Amino acid sequence: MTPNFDPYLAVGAVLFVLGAIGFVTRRNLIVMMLSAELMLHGVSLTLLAFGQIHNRMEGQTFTVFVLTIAACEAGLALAIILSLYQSKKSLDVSLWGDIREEDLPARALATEEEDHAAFEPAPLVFPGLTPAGRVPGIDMDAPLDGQLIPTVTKNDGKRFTYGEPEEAELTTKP
Amino acid sequence: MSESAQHLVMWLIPGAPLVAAIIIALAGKGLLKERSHWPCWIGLALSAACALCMWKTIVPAGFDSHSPAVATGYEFLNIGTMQVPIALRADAISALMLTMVTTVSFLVSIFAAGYMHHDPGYPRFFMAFSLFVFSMCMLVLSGNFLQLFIFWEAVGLCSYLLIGFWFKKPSAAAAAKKAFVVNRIGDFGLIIGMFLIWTTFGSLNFDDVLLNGAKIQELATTSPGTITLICSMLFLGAMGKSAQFPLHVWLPDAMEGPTPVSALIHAATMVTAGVYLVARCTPLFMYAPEVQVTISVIGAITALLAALIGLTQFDLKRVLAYSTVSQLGYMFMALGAGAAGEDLMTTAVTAGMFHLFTHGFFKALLFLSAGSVMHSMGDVIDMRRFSGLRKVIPITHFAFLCGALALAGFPLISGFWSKDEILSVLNKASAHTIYGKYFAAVFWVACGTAFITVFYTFRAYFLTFWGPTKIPAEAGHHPHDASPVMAWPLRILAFASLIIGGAVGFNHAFADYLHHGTGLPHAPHGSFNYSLMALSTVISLAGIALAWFCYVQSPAIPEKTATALAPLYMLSQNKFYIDEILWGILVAPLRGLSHLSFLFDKYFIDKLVDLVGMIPRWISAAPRWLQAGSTPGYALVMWGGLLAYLVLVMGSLR
Amino acid sequence: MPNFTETSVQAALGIAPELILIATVCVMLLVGPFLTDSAGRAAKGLSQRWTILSLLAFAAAGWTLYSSQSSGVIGPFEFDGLSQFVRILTLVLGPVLAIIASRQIDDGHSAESHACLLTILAGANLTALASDLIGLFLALELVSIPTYIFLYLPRRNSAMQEAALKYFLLSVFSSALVLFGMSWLYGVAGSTNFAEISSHLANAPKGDQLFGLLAMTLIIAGLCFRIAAVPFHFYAPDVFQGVTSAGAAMLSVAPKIVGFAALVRLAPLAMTGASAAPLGNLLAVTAIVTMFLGNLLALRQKNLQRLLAYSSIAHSGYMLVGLAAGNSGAVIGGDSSLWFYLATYGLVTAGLFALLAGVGGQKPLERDSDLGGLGQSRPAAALLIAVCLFSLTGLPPTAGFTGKLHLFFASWASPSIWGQWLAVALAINSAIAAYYYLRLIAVMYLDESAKVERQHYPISEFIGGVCAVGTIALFISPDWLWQLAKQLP
Amino acid sequence: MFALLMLLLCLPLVTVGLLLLLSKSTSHGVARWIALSGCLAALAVSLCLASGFYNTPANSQVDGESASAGPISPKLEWRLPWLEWGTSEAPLQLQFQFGLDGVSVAMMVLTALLSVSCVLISWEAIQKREAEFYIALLLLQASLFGVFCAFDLVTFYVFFEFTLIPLFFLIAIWGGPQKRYAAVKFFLYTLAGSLITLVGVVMLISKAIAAGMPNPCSLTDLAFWIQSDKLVLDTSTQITLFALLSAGFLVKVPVFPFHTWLPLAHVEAPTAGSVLLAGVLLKLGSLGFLRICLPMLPEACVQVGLPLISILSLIGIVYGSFCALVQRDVKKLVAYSSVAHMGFCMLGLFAFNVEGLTGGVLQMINHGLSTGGLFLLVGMIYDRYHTRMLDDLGGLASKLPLIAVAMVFISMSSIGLPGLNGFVGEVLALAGMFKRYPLYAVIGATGVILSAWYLLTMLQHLLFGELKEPHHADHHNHAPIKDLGIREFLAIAPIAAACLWIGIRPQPLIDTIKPDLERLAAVYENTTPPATVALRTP
Repeated sequence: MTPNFDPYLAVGAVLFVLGAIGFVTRRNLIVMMLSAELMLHGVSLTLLAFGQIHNRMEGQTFTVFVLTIAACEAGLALAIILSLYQSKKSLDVSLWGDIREEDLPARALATEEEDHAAFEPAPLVFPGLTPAGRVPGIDMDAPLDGQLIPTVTKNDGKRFTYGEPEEAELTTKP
Repeated sequence: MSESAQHLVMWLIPGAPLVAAIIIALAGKGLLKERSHWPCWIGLALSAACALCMWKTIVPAGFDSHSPAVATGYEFLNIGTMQVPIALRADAISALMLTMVTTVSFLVSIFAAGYMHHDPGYPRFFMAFSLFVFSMCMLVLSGNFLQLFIFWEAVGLCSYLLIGFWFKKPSAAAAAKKAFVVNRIGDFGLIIGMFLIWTTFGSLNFDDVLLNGAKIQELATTSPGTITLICSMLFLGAMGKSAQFPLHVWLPDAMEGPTPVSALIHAATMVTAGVYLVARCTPLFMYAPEVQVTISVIGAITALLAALIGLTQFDLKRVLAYSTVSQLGYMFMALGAGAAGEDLMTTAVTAGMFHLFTHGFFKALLFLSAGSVMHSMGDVIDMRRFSGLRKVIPITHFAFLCGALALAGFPLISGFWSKDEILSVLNKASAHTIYGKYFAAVFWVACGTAFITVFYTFRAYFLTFWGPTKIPAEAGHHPHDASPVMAWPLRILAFASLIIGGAVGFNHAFADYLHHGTGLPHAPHGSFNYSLMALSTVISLAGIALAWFCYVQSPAIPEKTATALAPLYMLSQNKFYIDEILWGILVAPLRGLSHLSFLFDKYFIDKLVDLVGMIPRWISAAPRWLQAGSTPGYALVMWGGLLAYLVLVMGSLR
Repeated sequence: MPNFTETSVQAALGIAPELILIATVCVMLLVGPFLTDSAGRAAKGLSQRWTILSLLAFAAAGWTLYSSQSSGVIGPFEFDGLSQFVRILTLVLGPVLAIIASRQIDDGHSAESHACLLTILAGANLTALASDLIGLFLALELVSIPTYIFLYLPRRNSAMQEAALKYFLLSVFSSALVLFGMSWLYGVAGSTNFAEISSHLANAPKGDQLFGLLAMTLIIAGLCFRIAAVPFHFYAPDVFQGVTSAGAAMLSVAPKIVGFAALVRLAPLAMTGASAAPLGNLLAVTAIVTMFLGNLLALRQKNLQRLLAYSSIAHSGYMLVGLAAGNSGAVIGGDSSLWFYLATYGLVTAGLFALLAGVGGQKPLERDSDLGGLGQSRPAAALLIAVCLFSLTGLPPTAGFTGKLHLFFASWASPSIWGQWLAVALAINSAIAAYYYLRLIAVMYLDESAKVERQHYPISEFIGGVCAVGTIALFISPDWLWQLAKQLP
Repeated sequence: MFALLMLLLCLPLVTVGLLLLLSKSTSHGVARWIALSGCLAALAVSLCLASGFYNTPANSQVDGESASAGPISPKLEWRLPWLEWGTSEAPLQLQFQFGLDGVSVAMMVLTALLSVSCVLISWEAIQKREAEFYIALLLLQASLFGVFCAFDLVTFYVFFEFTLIPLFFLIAIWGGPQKRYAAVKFFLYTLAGSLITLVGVVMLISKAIAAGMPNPCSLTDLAFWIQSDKLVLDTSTQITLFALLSAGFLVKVPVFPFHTWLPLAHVEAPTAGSVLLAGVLLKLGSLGFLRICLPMLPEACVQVGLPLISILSLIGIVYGSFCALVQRDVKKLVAYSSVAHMGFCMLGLFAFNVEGLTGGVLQMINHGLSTGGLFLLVGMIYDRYHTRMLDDLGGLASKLPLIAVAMVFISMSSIGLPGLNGFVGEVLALAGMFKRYPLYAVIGATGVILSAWYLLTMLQHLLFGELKEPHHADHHNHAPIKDLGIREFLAIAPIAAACLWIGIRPQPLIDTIKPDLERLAAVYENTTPPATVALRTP
């Protein structure tokens, strides 16, 4: 008796589509990333189902590779997202839409400001113990080495003036 | 004469002036300067001598064998069926014409040396002058239509250069242009006619075309339209060059050139090229009687119109210019008379050519005399500003009188003979059954014109040389008569004007010679029509008398008449407004069209091109909106794209 | 059947060039972090040294490639004309990209950057070598993942970050599309091996063929992202605008090679029987739309790299013409002309970016007006840039013309109903494209100088010049390249 | 001979190389000497080539059945392999094919001659970026040489296209106030046209490949195959091909509605650019018709080309003349006159008989000489007065008599005065068309009147009448206005001499081009327009 694999395939497809929808509709970078993962997992499920249907190992093999790659991408993604967060103090993807066709009107900002609040992480409050000795500094803005990096810490919502970085915005940290 | 000597002589006729022109062109400014006339004189003298030699010995040598004298040249064009050599070919018509052309040119060139003295463009003048004689000789000596056309235009160029000789004068520059452009209208006809001949006969050689009687006859029966068209086109060319109505407008304006030029080019030689062309193509015209009638009628219109205008002009040169136009009309009247029958053809051509011949001499004389008047009057040419000059400049007076008598057809003086032949041939033509009525009208117009001619000629004569002595201020205190270098040509031409008609007309020598021309049917001599002679004598005497009466006896009459017939007078004075009418119906609309064309070009075609160029830019405005910078937005459109892909694929499955 | 070890050894020998590259990558990644001074900062001049190492690696890889004799299918790799062509192409273009990158990356990130670049190119080779879906997928990701890093590493300003982010997110998205398509292809065919898929699809029942077709549509859609074909091109302008010219150069060359290698491998699998026409239509329509959109939008661009992005999109459209024309046409195969074109395009684009990077120096050229007066201040560089631009326009005597000529022939003779329309669209687009390339040239030669003191990168200019001269040389004697490309199908 | 030809092709490039090397380091003014010597050398080589061409007996190089009987068979030809498309079983090769026939020799000498004049006229006029100017000029020269000796479609097209690039720079850098607009428009317009031509080229070659031709882009072979029915193109194919191929040529010639780039480009181009543009570049269009359309597509030429192009040419003649008549800018006037004159050329070519073809080719050469000469003279006047407006100038003949003489001379040649070159071409072109379609020739002949009208009007205003100079001309910072200098004389004199020589003795030139054109005309021998009769009997 061959089991009916259609549900697996359907679930795979649904996962894929849901992931895609999420990717399009969500604005939080991490959620978008997760949506993409969801798509990949939809694929994995499909592959597994087909592997079973055909009774061949390629599906499973493929899935292993997909998972590996997904993991890679997730790791990379989180690193990048973290770095991006350091720049804007926000995870809203719509903050990263400054490069576009010239002369197009800036995106609507009003709703965005509201949305920000939701994504704005609560300030970190550590337990009130006074530590002994020096606090191990986790300087969020520290550059990896002595290069020029932007230290724009707040986004005033205006159009980002690309192309002529003002000297004031760039600081060199030793 | 050996063949090579014959060739040499023939080539010297155009060659000598050409060499003269080249020498003057190269050395005129630096070396020759005031001596620039010498190469010209020598060249023209040589040319004239050779022309006489040719006329006397070379051409008659071929009369028996009906073969023209030929001097081979080089291959000009040889491509497909277009085979055109540049060579010299002389028959009776060319010989006669050349004799006149070279002699008159030579005499005028001598006169010009005196007349043009001290002009800064002295070398230039003689260069163009020699070049003109070269071109004219080549024209007359050409053996095919293309060569004829080449030099037809070359004489036009020389005419252009010489009319515009005093180019700083805006009127001269304008006149030069006008002459060239109007001539080009004629040339247009000529070139089309030439093409037609080429496609019909497969050759452009006179001998192949004009002597190919069988082919012409066949054509006349199978497609008479073609031959009519050829002839009309050729005549259009002739109209331009010979200043026939309505293309005559350039000739009076051409008087802006130096007077020797007017004498030579615009009276004696170049303008008769049209007559020569029609005479030359007689074998073709014979089969296009309608065209011939047209020629006659246009000749008549031109003659009458020009004569009427000449009546009221005060510019001495212009009177002569209109007289030239009028006389050219006469010649065409005669040429057209051939329509009345084949037997009349030769007579008609003879009459026309004879008048051309004599006219060349006396009209050159008249112009030179006018030039002499001008010269002594300090370049004043308005007859109202001088009078009674017969004592002041006696040589000129005598010369002018001879010319005027000749032009008036005074009995036994050259104009009398030639004009009489024309009247006689027209008279004969009026007997023709079909076209007779036209020729009768033309005949009476010719008579009337003859009378008017006599009147205005002598009006000019009397106004200038009779009456109280009046000298304009420009002439200085002691106006001098022609210097010897100017006087001798006047004397010689005066003598020629008096006798040449009689010398060759009285004994039919001219006609006898001309009969040997290519393709002219042999016709018996016409005997003199004494009643017509009497008529023309009466006309000329009456005209002189009337002029004497009006301008010497009672000078008030003309003014009274003028005021009495003011509208008519104005019409004549203003040349029947033909210039203005042509401007109105031709030039102005074309100029307007030009402006329109350019506006169309600038604002329609060019803008259309720019518009097409702008299309991509406009289209590109639309898809920009998708590129708004938002990542989820892009993802969404990619989704859309994927769906579109799927739709496309599924859609094209069926 | 050879045993497993033997196959492995043979496969390893076959992909020795790629292994050399990867080994170099390992060296770089492992050694890089330790080359610091006492303050923990990267040693000065490290970038140059890594560049030299990269070049050596390319040279070594080239040498091994030259001396390798692998052919046929060995393990998961297929050594044929296509893979050979792609490997030569990447090994020629690799050094150019490395040199462009050498001065655009600070010493601290140079090891990683070069490592990424080498990986990307190795991945590109492996894409062409892949003979089954898994290998293909891995190769694709071997290109994608280092690309994210390569783009993100310099992050001098937020535009660069934004560019990297956009590329990353959309790339993941498109990878998912490809994967989903692959999974279905596997499902339909029951195998991941290309040959098996092909043979299965050819004989499959109609329903299977339909699913195969849908799967292939998904794959094509995902791969169209790599080659920046409409409507999956949206990332390209934004990303090009944001990244360094090294990044842009890499993006305009490497993903195209990868994408087309994958497309050329995969598309024919499903183009059998009833599926041929729909896929042909799909490719043809994509080609036409891509050409037009790329060129039209490029007309309006003022930012140099953004303009070149659109130009790169348009060129993808041209190359798709080759793909859409197919091979069955006549003498001039579509794939061959595609690859010929891609090679010339890669050479020219890499050269152009090298020149722009060289001219720009430390202050990269951004607006087109930055090129102003270059004809006077830097005549040689301007001339070479002009040569590259004319080559992109497709004017003789440059290789761009030869490439386009082949595309014309391929499309004209193609049996597809689209063939001649593709040629016409190609002609129209060449005319449109001429406008913006010409505008750049006009800016260089007609405008006043931008009056900015720039330090130049002579080595970058030099390699760009070599490419520019190469396009002319390639025009004069293109036959060797064509013979290589001819063996593809 | 081949070495000589290659030398001619490379000489400008060598000169360019010298300019690149030398001009930067040395002082101002070296570049023009280098360029002048390069151009003189090219002229010398082209003359050697011409004499070598004369001394070569016909059909000296016939290999196998290669096209010796076809409509296009250059006296000398060389083939260099370019792309090997075929396999060993089915050889298929694209070649660079160079050859020499009468037309190419004549046009090459013309190009070399005009180039020398161009360098001479630019001597003082070009002050900025001198070396680059001459580089562009020489590149243009090289490409022109190339296009004239190209005997395969691809080589022809390559050189045809490449001419755009140097000319673009010539106009764009050294042009007048609207130079950018003019240059871009010129470039894009002609490029757009020639891209359509490229599609046609591709189509034609594809047909040839399909017919199994081993070297499908060779013009000689193509013509031979078509002639001998080995490659059959049916009428509708021919018409499509004709439409595609002629697009670029129509723009280049330019034939009536496609001409608007020309006045603009001429007005803005520096004198040398105008001279070469009018003198040689426009001929590439008519050459395209002569080399490609006429021999390959006889049916389409008769059925579509004859009515369409002839009528457009006629419109061009009349309309161009009208537009010229109202111009106030002399250069623009001459530019519009080019439209009219090239109309004669096209009219001649599309008469398809040997007279017309000869006329057309002669008109190509003559227009090059006379319009080139006119542009030189206008340039000289512009150098002196910095204006070309008829409203600002007048009566120059009294101040600049020699220039005036030259101007009248060249204008007369342009008007088509017999005895000068223009006449021969015009009369043969019209005669040929008259043989084919009398009415067209009659309409075309009106251009003879109109050309006299507008050019003489120009002369009248510019040279004759009261002297009128622009105000700033006699001001301090200008040197006194001088008449024709020696350098300028050397620039214009050879052109004038050539005008006179061709006008008086055209037969040697005709003999040079006749064999080629006779072969071409033979294709059309039995056609009656518009032919419904089959052109070839099976």
